[in-house]
Amino acid sequence: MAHRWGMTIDLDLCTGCQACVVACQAENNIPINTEENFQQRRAIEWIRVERYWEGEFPNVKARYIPVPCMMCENAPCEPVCPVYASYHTDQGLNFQVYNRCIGTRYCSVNCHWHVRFFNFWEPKWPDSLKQQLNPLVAVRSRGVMEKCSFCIQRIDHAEQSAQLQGRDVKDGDFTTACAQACPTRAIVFGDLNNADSEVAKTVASTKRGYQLLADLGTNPAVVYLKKIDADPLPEDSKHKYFDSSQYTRVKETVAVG
Amino acid sequence: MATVTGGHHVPEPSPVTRAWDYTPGQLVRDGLQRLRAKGQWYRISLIILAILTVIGIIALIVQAIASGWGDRENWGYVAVAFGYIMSTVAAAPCVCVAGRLTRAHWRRPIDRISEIWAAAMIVPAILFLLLMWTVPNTHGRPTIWFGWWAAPYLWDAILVLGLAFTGYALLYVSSIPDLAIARAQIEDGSANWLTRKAEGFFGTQSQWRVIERAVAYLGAFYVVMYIGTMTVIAADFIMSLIPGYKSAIFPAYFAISGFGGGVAVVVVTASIMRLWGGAEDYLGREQFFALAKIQLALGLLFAYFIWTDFVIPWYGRMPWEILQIRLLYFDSYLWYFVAAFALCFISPLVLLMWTKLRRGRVGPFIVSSGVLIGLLADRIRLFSSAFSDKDITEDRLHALPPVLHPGVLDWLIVIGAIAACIALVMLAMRLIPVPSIWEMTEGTRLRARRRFHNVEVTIIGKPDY
Amino acid sequence: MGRIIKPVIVVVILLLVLAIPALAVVARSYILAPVAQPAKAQPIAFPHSIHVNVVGLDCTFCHRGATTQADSTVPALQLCMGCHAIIPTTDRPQLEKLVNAFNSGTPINWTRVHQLPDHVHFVHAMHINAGFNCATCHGDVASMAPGAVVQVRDLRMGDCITCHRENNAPTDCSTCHY
Amino acid sequence: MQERRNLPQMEVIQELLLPVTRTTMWMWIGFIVLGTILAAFAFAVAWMFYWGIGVTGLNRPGMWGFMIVDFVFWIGISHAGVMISAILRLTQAEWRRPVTRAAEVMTMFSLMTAMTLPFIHTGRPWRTAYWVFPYDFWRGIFPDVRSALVMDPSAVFTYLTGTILFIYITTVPDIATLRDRSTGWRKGLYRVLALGWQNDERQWMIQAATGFLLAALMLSIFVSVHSIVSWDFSFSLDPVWHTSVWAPYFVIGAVHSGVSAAVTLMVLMRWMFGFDKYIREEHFDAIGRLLVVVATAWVFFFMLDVFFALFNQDPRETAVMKMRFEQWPYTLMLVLIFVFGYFIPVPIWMFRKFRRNIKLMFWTSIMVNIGMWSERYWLVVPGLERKYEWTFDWNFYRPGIVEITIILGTFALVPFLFMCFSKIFPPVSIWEEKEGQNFLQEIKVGKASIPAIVREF
Repeated sequence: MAHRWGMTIDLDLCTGCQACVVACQAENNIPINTEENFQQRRAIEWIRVERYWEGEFPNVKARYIPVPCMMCENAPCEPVCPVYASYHTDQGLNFQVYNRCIGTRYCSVNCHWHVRFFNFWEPKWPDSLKQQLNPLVAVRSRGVMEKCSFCIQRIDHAEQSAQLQGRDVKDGDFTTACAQACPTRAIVFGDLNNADSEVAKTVASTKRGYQLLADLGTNPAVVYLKKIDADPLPEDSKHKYFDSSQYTRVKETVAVG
Repeated sequence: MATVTGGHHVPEPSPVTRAWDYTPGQLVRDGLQRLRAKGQWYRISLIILAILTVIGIIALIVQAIASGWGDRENWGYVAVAFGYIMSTVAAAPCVCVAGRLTRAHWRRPIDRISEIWAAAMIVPAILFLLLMWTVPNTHGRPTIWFGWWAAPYLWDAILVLGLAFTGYALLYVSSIPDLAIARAQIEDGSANWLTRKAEGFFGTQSQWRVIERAVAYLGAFYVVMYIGTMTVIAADFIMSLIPGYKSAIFPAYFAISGFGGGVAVVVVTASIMRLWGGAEDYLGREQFFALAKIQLALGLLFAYFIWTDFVIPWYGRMPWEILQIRLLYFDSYLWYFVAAFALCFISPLVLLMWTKLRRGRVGPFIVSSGVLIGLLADRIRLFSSAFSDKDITEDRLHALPPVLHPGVLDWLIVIGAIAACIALVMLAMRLIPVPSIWEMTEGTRLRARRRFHNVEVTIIGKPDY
Repeated sequence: MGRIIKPVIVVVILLLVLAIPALAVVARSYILAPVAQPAKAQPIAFPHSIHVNVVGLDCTFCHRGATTQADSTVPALQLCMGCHAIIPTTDRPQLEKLVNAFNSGTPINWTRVHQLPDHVHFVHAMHINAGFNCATCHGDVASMAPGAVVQVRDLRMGDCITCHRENNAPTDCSTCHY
Repeated sequence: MQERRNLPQMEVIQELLLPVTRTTMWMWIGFIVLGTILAAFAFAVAWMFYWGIGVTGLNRPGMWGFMIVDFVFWIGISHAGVMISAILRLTQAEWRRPVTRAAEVMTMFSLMTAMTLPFIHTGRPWRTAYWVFPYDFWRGIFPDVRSALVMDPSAVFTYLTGTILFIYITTVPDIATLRDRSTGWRKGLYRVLALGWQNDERQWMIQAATGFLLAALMLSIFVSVHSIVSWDFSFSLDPVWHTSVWAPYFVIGAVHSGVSAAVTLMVLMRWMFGFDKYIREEHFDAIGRLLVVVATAWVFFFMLDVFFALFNQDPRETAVMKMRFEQWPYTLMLVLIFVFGYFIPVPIWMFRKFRRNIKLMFWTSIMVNIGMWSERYWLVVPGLERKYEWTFDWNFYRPGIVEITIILGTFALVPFLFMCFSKIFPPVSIWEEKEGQNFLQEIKVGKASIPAIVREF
C-alpha cells in the first residue's frame, strides 16, 4: 500500500521554542532570513511557529502553532500551476519541483496556509556557512517557489535503504528534521496509511485532533491536537478557526488504515 | 449580384415584409380589421384556456387548503409557475425596448407583439403575493437586504408589482395612438372601452413627442426594473434558500435566460400571428431573421453564464461546492439540466447557426418552442431545489436535499398559470391592434428604394431624435 | 512569372520564420547535447583501459560508493597508492604526477565528466542493485583513450525518463528532484 | 443633423494619408516624450531581470501586484477592438467607420503590452520562454492545461493572431493605395504587403467575406479572453476572488474601459492628425450612447459582485470587503471607481450636447480609465492581503519604484507603437471611409430631410 506521510502536532506539548524552525533551516538549505526579509514579509520558513493571542484583554492567552506545509490531499496549489511544478506525488505528498518552476506564484496565491515561499533574491551564504549546506537538498535559485517537503531527501533515503535491504520502511526508520529536533516530541511524523505507526494511532485515538482550515475540504495530512487548557477562556472569546470545533470531522476525513 | 464600392455585396431586396409597401390607409384598415374580426378558433381556444385557468385556480386552492402555508416544499411548483412566467411573459416586452433603443427597423411589426404580453403581468403578480408567505424573513439566512426594514417582503413586492404596473403603463402608452385611430375610425359603436381612454390624443407634434419620450423611457425603465426584479427573485427565492449557494453570476444568469424566454415568446407569438392571426404581410423573413439572431446570441450567453456558474465551484472543490453542483447539475436535477441545456443552448446554436434556417420561418419557431420548454425544465431545476426541505439557516450545504418531482396538482397549477397568461393576451388583442398601426406607418415613411449605381437598394432613414 | 515567384518568396520567408523554433529544438537536441562535447582535459591522463583490460579490475574496485550509496565516489590517492607504491614511475610522467601529489599531500582535481545539474539526485546504488552495468550509462570506458573519458550517453531528463519508463522505474518528479 | 460633407475622393485619400506622409510637430513631441519614458521602462525591466523580483514591492501574501493589475487593464483596453470593429460591423452600425482601424490597432498593441507584463512578472522569465516557446516535449512533460495560466496565454495569443489577421485583411486595400503613391523602400514594402491587390470585384468579395468571418469568429474569442483572465483569479479559493460573476463582469468592464479608450484615441487622432472631417461629433454622440448602456451594465455587475460577496456574511469575505470599504487606499479607489467610472461620465453622456463636446468626451473617457484602473487594483490586490483568517499573515502591498516605472512604460508603449503604425499605415481606414460616403443617403419625409443609410443585408 502506498504511503501517506503525515504529521501530528500536539499543541499541548508545543512550547514555541522554535527548535523545529532552526532544524528545518539547517536541513533544507533555507536562505538566511535577515531582519529586512522579515519586515518585508519575504522570509522563508518552511516550518514557522505562529504566535497568536486568544481572548480579549485582559483575559488573553498567547498560543503557538507550528505551521509546516499541510500536504493537502486535494491541494489548491496544484491545479493552478501552469507547468506542473507543484504536483502530487504518488505518496500523497504535495511536492514542488524547483527546476520546473517558472515563478508565476499562483500556487502561493492559492495556498491558504501560506506555506509556499518565493525566492525574491538569489540566496547567499557567507563563505563560512557554505560548507554546512546539505548536499542532499538542492539550493533554490531566485525566482523559484519552495516549501516544506516533509524532508523528502530523508524519505527517499529511507525508502532506498529499505529497498536495498529488501524490506518495507518501518515506522521510526527516519523522521523529519523538525520532528527530530522537537524537544517535547510535539511533532510526530509517520505513515498515516500504516495502522501501526505512531501518527496513525494518535489520529485514530485522539479526541483533540483537528486540521487547519479543514472546511476547505483539502484534507491536510497535518493533524493538530488541541491544547488542553486548565483554565479555558470563555467560548465566545476563542478564535473561531484555530480552536476548532471540527475535531470530530478528522476521523471522517483522514483515511486511517 | 453586384457590388457597391467598398465590397459589401448587396443582395436583391428579398420579399421581406409586404406591409412596407402598404399605404397608411391600408395599414389602418388592416389593423382595425384584425381588431374586429376574431374567428371561431379564437373563441374555442379562449374557452379552453379559460377552463385550464379555472382548473389551475382550483388546484391552487386545493393545494393551499391541503398543505397550508407552513411547508415551503408544497409551494415549490407554484414558485416554478411564477418563475417561469416571470422569465418568459414578463421578459417579452423587453424585446421591443431593444429594437427601439437601437432604432432597428425590423422591430416595427414586432413591437406590439412583444408589448402585448405585458397584459398578462397580473398573473405573476398574483402568484408572487401568494408565494411571499413561504419565503422566510431575512433573519439567520443569507440575504442582500442587510437588515432593511420589512425586507424582503416589502421590497420584493414593490419590485414585482412595480414591474407589472410599468408593463401595463408601457403597453397603454405605446398603444394610445392606435387607440386614437380606432376611436376615430370605428363609428358603428363597436369601439371598445379602451379606445375611449385615448380621447385626448389628436396627434399634435407635442403629443407625439410626449408619446415617443414616454415609450422610450418607460421601456428603458421596464428593462431596468426587470433585471432588478429578476436579481431579487434569484436572491430571495432561490439562492438564499440553498445553504451556501453563493454564485454572484446567478441573478444575471436568471435575467439573461429570461430574456431568452422573452424572445422565444415573441417568436412563437409572431409565428402564430403569421399563420392564424392574419398578419402574414407584416411578419416577414426580416423579423424572424433578426429575432433568431438575438435568440442565438442569448442562447450563447445562456451557456456562457451557466458555465461560469458551474466552473467556479468545480475548480473550488470545497465540500459544499461539490454538493452544490451535484444538486444543481449532476445528481438531483440532472435530466432537468440536460433538457434545459439542450433546448436553450444546443438547439439554438446548432440550428440557428445556419443562415438559411435563421432566415426561414420554421427554424426560429421550432427553436423558440424548444427554448420555452427548456426554460420550464430549468425553472423546475432551480425552484424545486430551492424549495425542497432543508434547514436554510445552515451556512453550508451538508447533504443533498430531497428532490421535488412534480405531481398532478403541480402540473395543473403550472399549466393553469400559463393558460391564464395566454388568455389575457388573447383578450388584450381584442382591444389593441396587433401589430401596431402607427409604428408601421412610421416605418413605411422612413423607407425607400433607390437606384445605387446599377442596383436597386433599400434605404432606411435613421432620424436623429 | 511574377505571379508565381512572389508567393513563393513570401512562403519561403514565412517558413524561415516558423523554422526558428524548430531550429531551437534541433540545436538543443544535437549541437548543445552533452554527447556532442569534446573530451575534457584531466590533470592526469588516467588509462582506464590498463586498469580494466590488463589488470582486470572491476569498476567498483575503485569506485566503491557505487554499490552502496548515491555517489560512485572517485577513489582517494591512498587507494591508488595501495598498488602504485610498488609500481616504478620511471619514464612514466603521469604516474610521477600521482606519486608527487600523494607525497606532497595535494589532492588531484579531476575534471568531472558526468556532471548532472545540482537539482538532480542520481543514486548509483539503486541502479547497480537493480542490475544495470556501469557501461549502460557510462559506455565502454575501458576502451577510451587515457585521460579522454567522454560522456557517451545523453543523460538529460528525456533520456532518464525514457529508461525509467522502459524499466518500470518510478517517474515521479520527486524521485530525482528535491 | 450629420456633420458630414461630401468630400471628393482625392481629398479623402490625401487627408487620411497625412500621418504617413508628414510628421507633425505633435508627433515629434510624442515620439520624444514617449521614447524617453520607454527608455526608463527598458531600464526598469532590465534591472528587474538582473536582480530578481526582489526589487518590486511584492511580499508573501501579496504575490501579485501592479503588473498583474496592469495586465488586466491592458487586456481590458484591447476589448475595444472587437467591440467596435466586429460587433458594430455585424450590426451595421454606420458610425464605426472612422474608428475601426484605430481600435483594432490599439487592440493589437495593448495585447502585446499586456502579455509582456505577466511574462516579466514571473520569477524566471527565461524559463517561461523556454517552457512555452517551444513546448518542452523533450522531457515528455507538457504544461498543465487545467491551469488558467495556460489557457490565458492561449486565449490571448489567439486573440492577437486574429486581430493581426483582421487588421491586415482590412488594410490591404489601403496598402494598395499607398503602393500606388509611394517610391523607394516604402514602395517595395507596400508591394509585398498589398498581395497584388488590384481593386477588382472578386478581390473585394473575398476581402469582405474574410472580414465578416473573422469578425464573427473573434466574438467568441473576445468573450473568452477576459473570462479566462478573470479565471486567473477566480479559480483560486481566495475570498472575494472565488466568485462566479467575475468572467462576465471582467468582460463588460473591459468593454467599458476599452470603448472609453477608443474615445480617447479618437480625440487624440483629431488633435494630432487633424481628422476633424472624418471623426465627427456624430461619432462621439453614437459612441457616447453606447457607453451609457455599457457603463450601466458594468455597474450592474459591479453591484452583483459586491452584494453577493456580502450575501452569505462569510467572515472571510466580509473581512476583505471591510478592508476594501474602510481602509486607505481602497476607500479612495472605491470613490474613483464609482465617481470616475460612472457617476461623473454617465450623467454627462446622457446629454446630447455634452456627447458632442469633444473636450468633455476626452476628459470623461480619461476619467473612466482612471476609474477602471483603480477597479482592477481594487479587485485584485485586497483579495491577497486578507487571505483567510491568518491574521498574522495579513499584509499590505506597496508598489516599488521599479513597478511604477514599468506601469508608466506600458502607458507609453501603446501610444508609441500606435504612432509608429500610423507612420506606415493610415490609422483611419480609407476605403471604409469612402464606402461610408457612398452609403450615407437622405430621405425626405414631408418637409424634413432625414439621414438614411443603405441597408447592407
